[in-house]
Amino acid sequence: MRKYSVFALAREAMRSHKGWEPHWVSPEPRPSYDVIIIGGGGHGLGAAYYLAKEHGITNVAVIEKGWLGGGNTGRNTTIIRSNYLYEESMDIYEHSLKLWEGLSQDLNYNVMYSPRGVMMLSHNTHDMQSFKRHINANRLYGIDNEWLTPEQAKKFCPPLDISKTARYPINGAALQKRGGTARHDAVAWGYARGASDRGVHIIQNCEVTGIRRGPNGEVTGVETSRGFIGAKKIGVSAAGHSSVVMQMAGVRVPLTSNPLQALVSEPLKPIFPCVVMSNTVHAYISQSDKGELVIGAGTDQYHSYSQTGGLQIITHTLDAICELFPIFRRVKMMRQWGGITDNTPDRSAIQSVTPVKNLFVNCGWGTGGFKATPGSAHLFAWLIAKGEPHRLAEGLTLDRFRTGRLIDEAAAAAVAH
Amino acid sequence: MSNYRIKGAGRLTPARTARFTFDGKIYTALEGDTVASALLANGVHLMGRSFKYHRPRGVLSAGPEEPNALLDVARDAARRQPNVRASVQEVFDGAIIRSQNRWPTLGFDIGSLNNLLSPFFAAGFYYKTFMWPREAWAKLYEPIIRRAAGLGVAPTETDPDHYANRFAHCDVLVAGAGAAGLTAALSAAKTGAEVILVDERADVGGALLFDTSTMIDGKPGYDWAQGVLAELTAMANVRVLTRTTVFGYYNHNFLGLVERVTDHLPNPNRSLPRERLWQVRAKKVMLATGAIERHMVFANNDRPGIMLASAARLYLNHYGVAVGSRIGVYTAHDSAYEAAIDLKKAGVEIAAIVDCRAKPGEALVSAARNLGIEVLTGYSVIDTAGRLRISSMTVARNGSTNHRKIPVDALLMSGGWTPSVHLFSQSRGKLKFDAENQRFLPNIYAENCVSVGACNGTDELGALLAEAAEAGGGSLSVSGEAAFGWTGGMIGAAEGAGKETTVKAFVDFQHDVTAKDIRLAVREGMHSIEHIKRFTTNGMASDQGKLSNMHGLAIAAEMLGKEIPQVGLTTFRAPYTPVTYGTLIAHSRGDLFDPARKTPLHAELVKAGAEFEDVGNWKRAWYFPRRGEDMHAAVNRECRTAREVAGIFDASTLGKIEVVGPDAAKFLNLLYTNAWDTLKPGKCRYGIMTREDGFVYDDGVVGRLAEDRFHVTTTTGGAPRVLHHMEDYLQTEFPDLKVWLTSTTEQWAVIAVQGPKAREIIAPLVEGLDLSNEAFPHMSVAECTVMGVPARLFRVSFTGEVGFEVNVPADYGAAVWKAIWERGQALGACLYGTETMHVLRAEKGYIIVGQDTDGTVTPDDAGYGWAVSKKKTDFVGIRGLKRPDLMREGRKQLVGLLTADPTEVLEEGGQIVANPNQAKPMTMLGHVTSAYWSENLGRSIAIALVAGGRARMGETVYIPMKDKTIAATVTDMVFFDKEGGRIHG
Amino acid sequence: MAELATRTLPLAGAHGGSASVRLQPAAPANRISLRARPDDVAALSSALKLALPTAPKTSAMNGTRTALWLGPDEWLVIDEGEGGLVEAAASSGALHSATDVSHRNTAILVSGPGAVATLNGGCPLDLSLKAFPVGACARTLFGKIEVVLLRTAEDSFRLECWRSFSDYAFGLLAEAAEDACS
Amino acid sequence: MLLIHCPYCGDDRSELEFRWAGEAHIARPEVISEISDEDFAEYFFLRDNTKGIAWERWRHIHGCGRFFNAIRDTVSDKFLLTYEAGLPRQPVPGTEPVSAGGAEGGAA
Repeated sequence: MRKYSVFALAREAMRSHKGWEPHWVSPEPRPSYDVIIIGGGGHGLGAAYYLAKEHGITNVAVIEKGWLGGGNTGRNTTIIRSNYLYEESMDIYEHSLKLWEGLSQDLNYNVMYSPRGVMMLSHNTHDMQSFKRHINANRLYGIDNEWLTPEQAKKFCPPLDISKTARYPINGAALQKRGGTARHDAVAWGYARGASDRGVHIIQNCEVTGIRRGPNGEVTGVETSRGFIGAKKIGVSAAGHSSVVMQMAGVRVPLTSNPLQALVSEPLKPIFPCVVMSNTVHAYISQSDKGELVIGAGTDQYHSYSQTGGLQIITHTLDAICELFPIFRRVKMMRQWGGITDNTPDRSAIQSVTPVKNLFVNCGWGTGGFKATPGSAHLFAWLIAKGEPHRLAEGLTLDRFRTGRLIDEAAAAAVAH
Repeated sequence: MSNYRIKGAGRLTPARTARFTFDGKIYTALEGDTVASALLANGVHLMGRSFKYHRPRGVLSAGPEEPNALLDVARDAARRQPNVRASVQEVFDGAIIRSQNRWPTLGFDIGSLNNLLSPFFAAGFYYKTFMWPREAWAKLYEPIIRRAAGLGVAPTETDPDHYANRFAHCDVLVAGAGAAGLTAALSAAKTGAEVILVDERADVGGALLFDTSTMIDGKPGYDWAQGVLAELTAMANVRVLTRTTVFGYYNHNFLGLVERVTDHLPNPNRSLPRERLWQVRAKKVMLATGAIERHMVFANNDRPGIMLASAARLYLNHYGVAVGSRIGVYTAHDSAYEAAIDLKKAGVEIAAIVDCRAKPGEALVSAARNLGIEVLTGYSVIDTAGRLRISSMTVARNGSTNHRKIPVDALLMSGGWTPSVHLFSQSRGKLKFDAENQRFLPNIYAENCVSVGACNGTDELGALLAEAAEAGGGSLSVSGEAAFGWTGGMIGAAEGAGKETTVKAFVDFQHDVTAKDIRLAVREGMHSIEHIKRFTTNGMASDQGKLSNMHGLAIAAEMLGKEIPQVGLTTFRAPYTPVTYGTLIAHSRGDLFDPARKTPLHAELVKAGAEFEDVGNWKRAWYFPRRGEDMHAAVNRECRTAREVAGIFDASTLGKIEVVGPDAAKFLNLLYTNAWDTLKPGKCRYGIMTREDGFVYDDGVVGRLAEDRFHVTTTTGGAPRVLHHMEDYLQTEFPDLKVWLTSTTEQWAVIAVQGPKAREIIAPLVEGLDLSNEAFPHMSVAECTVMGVPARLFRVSFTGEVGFEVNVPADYGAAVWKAIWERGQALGACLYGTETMHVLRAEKGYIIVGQDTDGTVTPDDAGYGWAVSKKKTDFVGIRGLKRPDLMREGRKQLVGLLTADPTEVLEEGGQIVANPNQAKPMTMLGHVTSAYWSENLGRSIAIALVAGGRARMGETVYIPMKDKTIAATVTDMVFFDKEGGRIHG
Repeated sequence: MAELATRTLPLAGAHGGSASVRLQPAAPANRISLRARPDDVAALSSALKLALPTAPKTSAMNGTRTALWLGPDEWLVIDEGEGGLVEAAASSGALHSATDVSHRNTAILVSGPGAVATLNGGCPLDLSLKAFPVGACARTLFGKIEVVLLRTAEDSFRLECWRSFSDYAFGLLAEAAEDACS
Repeated sequence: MLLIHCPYCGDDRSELEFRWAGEAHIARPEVISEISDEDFAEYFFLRDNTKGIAWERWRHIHGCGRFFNAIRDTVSDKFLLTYEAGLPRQPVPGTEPVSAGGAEGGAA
């Protein structure tokens, strides 16, 4: 693989970029693989990358129904943070954040990880109690997260309205400085490039229609729109479609798929320096490198695979945004879209062995999937390679729904992010 | 010449002028001008700079597809909006207009250096570099890129304008008032249907606004359109909305419209909204959105002065403006000839018509030649020159290398017409590719919707009118003859911009995406159109690819050697054109953003000087500072007085549900963990509610008023969800129970009087009830009369003192409160708020659900195991409570904490560890849920969730804070009056 | 004997409207939330002296009393006169639940040619005379709050909401009324 | 924004008036206290999350207040049928009644 660098770029500039190789190759599928990953999003491609890079398993195929990164990877608002409440969550999201910090270099692909700070606004006593609980837990766990006064919050994010006359005045904020954003497409493409370079087969426009089982119930491969492909192990990383794929193996998972909407404004000169979230008024916002205000809206209430949602979700979110940032009322919405989130009852992910031998599942990331990408992929690769969860992912297994040992971030955070 | 307005041309009234400034210079316009037509009339073409290379750009179009001429339009400092399309915004007198994305000036822009570096800035270049050193991306490179990117400057002041919302229903919504839309609307209206006809322009007619050669019903198209408009406007069942854009087509025929109400007016009446959001539910939708002319993709096709042929024709025929004095035409389609002919007839010199087709329609060619216009067929424009304005075009016979340079000051292009299927596509309709005419057309409809006219690929005027009339369902016959058909043309790169060239032939103007960028993306392995779009950002600019999508697709398809449908089409997303946030939120701002709920006693609380806090939607009295008191002092005084004398508290926000019916007790048995059949009328009991999972969901006191009537109270925040939860079980799990639920939260004003003198305070106001301990002990409830009004009196306490909660019908609350406070004051009592309530209840170890518990605490964890009936065979949560993890040893349990230093008040949310010296990540035992200074105990107290808490009594635990570590002892939760005698006093 | 309590109305002193719409707080009224099964409707009707409507979106009126259908087993009964609704219902001897909500609710009267446009500023219902004739009623939404809407005449409506939402309701009505005349 | 036909109001009303209430026809076990941990997890957590035709519950919470059932295509979001709570699982219009799981009435 030709290395990317400023020099390579200069050289190619001289010959009008005729020398670049494809990011990834799209070979014809082999009859069978050691591992098949179903789902060509960031999580799936990343898992393939780490299987090859860290576990020496290269006879791997990533099978994608549509185009790489066409699911939630390419539809989210790219927020990255790790200041979660429960140990299980802190473990995985902090592991992920550490990987984010070196991902561009590791992949030799600029994923534009930009730690410009994620600030969560506190509007009342309950918020303050909850945020300080997070901050203290994070600090003792070695994760940065600090309390800001309203004035400090305003200093960090000048467009913020901290007047006492606001409907829900701000009484402080929690800031994770290492939090921020990254370029979503780049994550999928960077992992695809790295995996492809290590021999992983990336197969797009190939829909899995069935999972074949052997005499002892173990998986033997997948039926696809391009025929049967054998596999010793299968990892399902299909986000909103996880239920559908798992049903093919007769496994029910505690998921509900809901449309989650987002929108961007027309491009503006830099005005918004960080990421701001508010649970109480249900809004979060940042500004992309192109200058668009990227705003995450809420989840539609009903279960759907339609990737479209109602206008009322958008307007409610903008109510809140304009309440927090009145100067944005004259800004224009340029594009809105939706993705399908897979939500678990406790709003924490599932990464687990399943009742079916050699079938592994990684799902339930709900609205937190993007920030988890490297960590989830890294630990999912481990799970597939070793057949048992990595220490950092032990809490994420399916068994918790039987025992009741939930990781209830739902109780901790109300807003989609 | 600096005035390009042509006498006698156009439809504006020369007498009615407006003055505006552009980059500080004053210009004159005519009323009805768009900013673009006004500037063009003044000979100004340079209106913007491109996104990436900062290349000089002029207005390209005369409509919403405009990618170049995006301006900053202001009425005053606060009424300023960036990224406004010059081709859509109407001029109003006094408008302050500025160009964007340039520094220092539009004519001389430092940013245009990027243009020289463009070989470096190829598509996706940023993915390949800026990776070292690690920190540099966010600290160095990104800020530079961000400053260069972006277009307009965000507003810096709060928008003083207001916006409105209107829900509407109709039988038929027609989007687009061109020949097809008008016909469809009239036809539908004649059947008596409720019709809403929408057009984004100020005037109806669509293409008829520029196409002066088309005749309908024997009249010039425009006159016919005006006639139909008049007819429609006169009908009671029709609403015509001009200056209105259908921006979104959502589920089940729900459409979002934005009506621009005042932005074209010099001095709008301030009572008018600036824009109005229409949320329309239509039984049927008729899309008559027409088609958008394509540009030609050739070298340096982006210089100011280069524009769409139909745009030039509109500027001439509607606005009376010539877009140049020596104009070239480059076309792959007949319609451009009409523009040339109109301009020529208006006295403008046409340098040449360059038609890349070898054999265009003979009639048109000779029509042009007869007017003395040079027509070069089988020729292409292969380059242009000119810095801030095109000065010449270079033409060559296709395939030949002999060039000819022709001086021009404007160049019109037409690559043919792209049907506007955006709304159809938004409605989740499926498109099909019309290979013959190289275009996507509506195929499978997902809603009750029909497309008519150009957006449906129906090009021949007669057929179009017939189709529209039929769609409308009425018996309407309209006849017409058009000068040209809309089919044909070309997509993709034109002559000289092909595979091997390195020229800049722009596909997406705003984002500076060239044909070679698309090819590079394909070379780099981007084979799906979605990947190509994202890699090159083609079609992602604020025009959302209205001009660029088809060209990009064609170039990619050619490169991949695939058919266009195999490469796919990117989905069109709402909004069709950008929509102001203020319009979308309409009334939901300030006081109307979210209802602020006030109790019936609110005015009294304000009079008494209360500070308020937000609890859900409620405004609750927080504390009552006296002169010179801060919160701490006020709360200490309130706490002391409440226990020494008495305190008076507004508890009206408590949720209340009247549970009535013979099966009421049976129902509560199922919904609460406690047993209720044993509760006698006249008594109350504290109840805990869990969901099936066994975790605490809500709590509150429940009073039994009669065998078949309970007065249930819930937490303030929990009221709505508890009622929903109860209704769910009642309606769908236990539908046979004879019981009904009614929310009475707001029926009652609730005044809590707590403390040794509570009885003395209220006694004189209460009639028909003996308040003595014997007759009315703790946990009693009775219906009685207070100050002559029917009341419900509870003997309950959330403070550990003798307590009463006086419930009176809400409207009487203020009067009763006044009387109680009057007596209370005389006896030395105080008013107290939620903060003191929290302290007093904590002194007694009473929990607050949602503060001391979250979604993971069982009744036993909270120390309320006694409230879970052992006898009942069923209640919601009975099974969840028995799951392994909920029975586990060492669960987090609520306990008390006493800090070693009594003056040290813990932080709520502080985390607890056994060994503060362990390395991070530390093992945490739990956290502090409540912590206060207790004035009555003269020390701090706290409640905490601690792993195996009840087994740790007397143990020392640690709460490591940022700056220090605090030691505390684990105790039981009752800190004050452990024997509990006072409550019965 | 303590002095008698006096009433303080939630929208005391509120007034508003525009050229085409009049907004005024309704006078205090007696109200019950009435719940009963189909078999008991007849008995309750005669006890209340008005036929409880059994068709969705309809109301019945007799003298000072109006009964609004809110659900298959639920009515809002409003009496602008003497009251005695709870007692009347009780006298029916039929199985039911009658809960006094006189003070829970308050009402705003919206009248004038712009009434429909005003209400549609926040209410998603189709309020055309065809879909929502005189006498029609429904529990629905107005902006961000729940309301009960009753059409009392072609251009007059009664909007009932919970008292703590009445400021919001009146505020939104006032803004929408402003827009309704443009 | 969906347009939902409330079987009790007999009227098409805006989604704004409704609240989605999860999958339909999941019966609360008769003697819930006796079931196994696995069965409880199945009952309380596991869902079909069907892509395609799904049976679900809605409540007309800001209208008549009633819970009811609906058959909806979760890909197109089109409603095929709405029917009163308590009725057994209804067949997809134009198809044969579905037997399996159609029995339980109470849990609508």
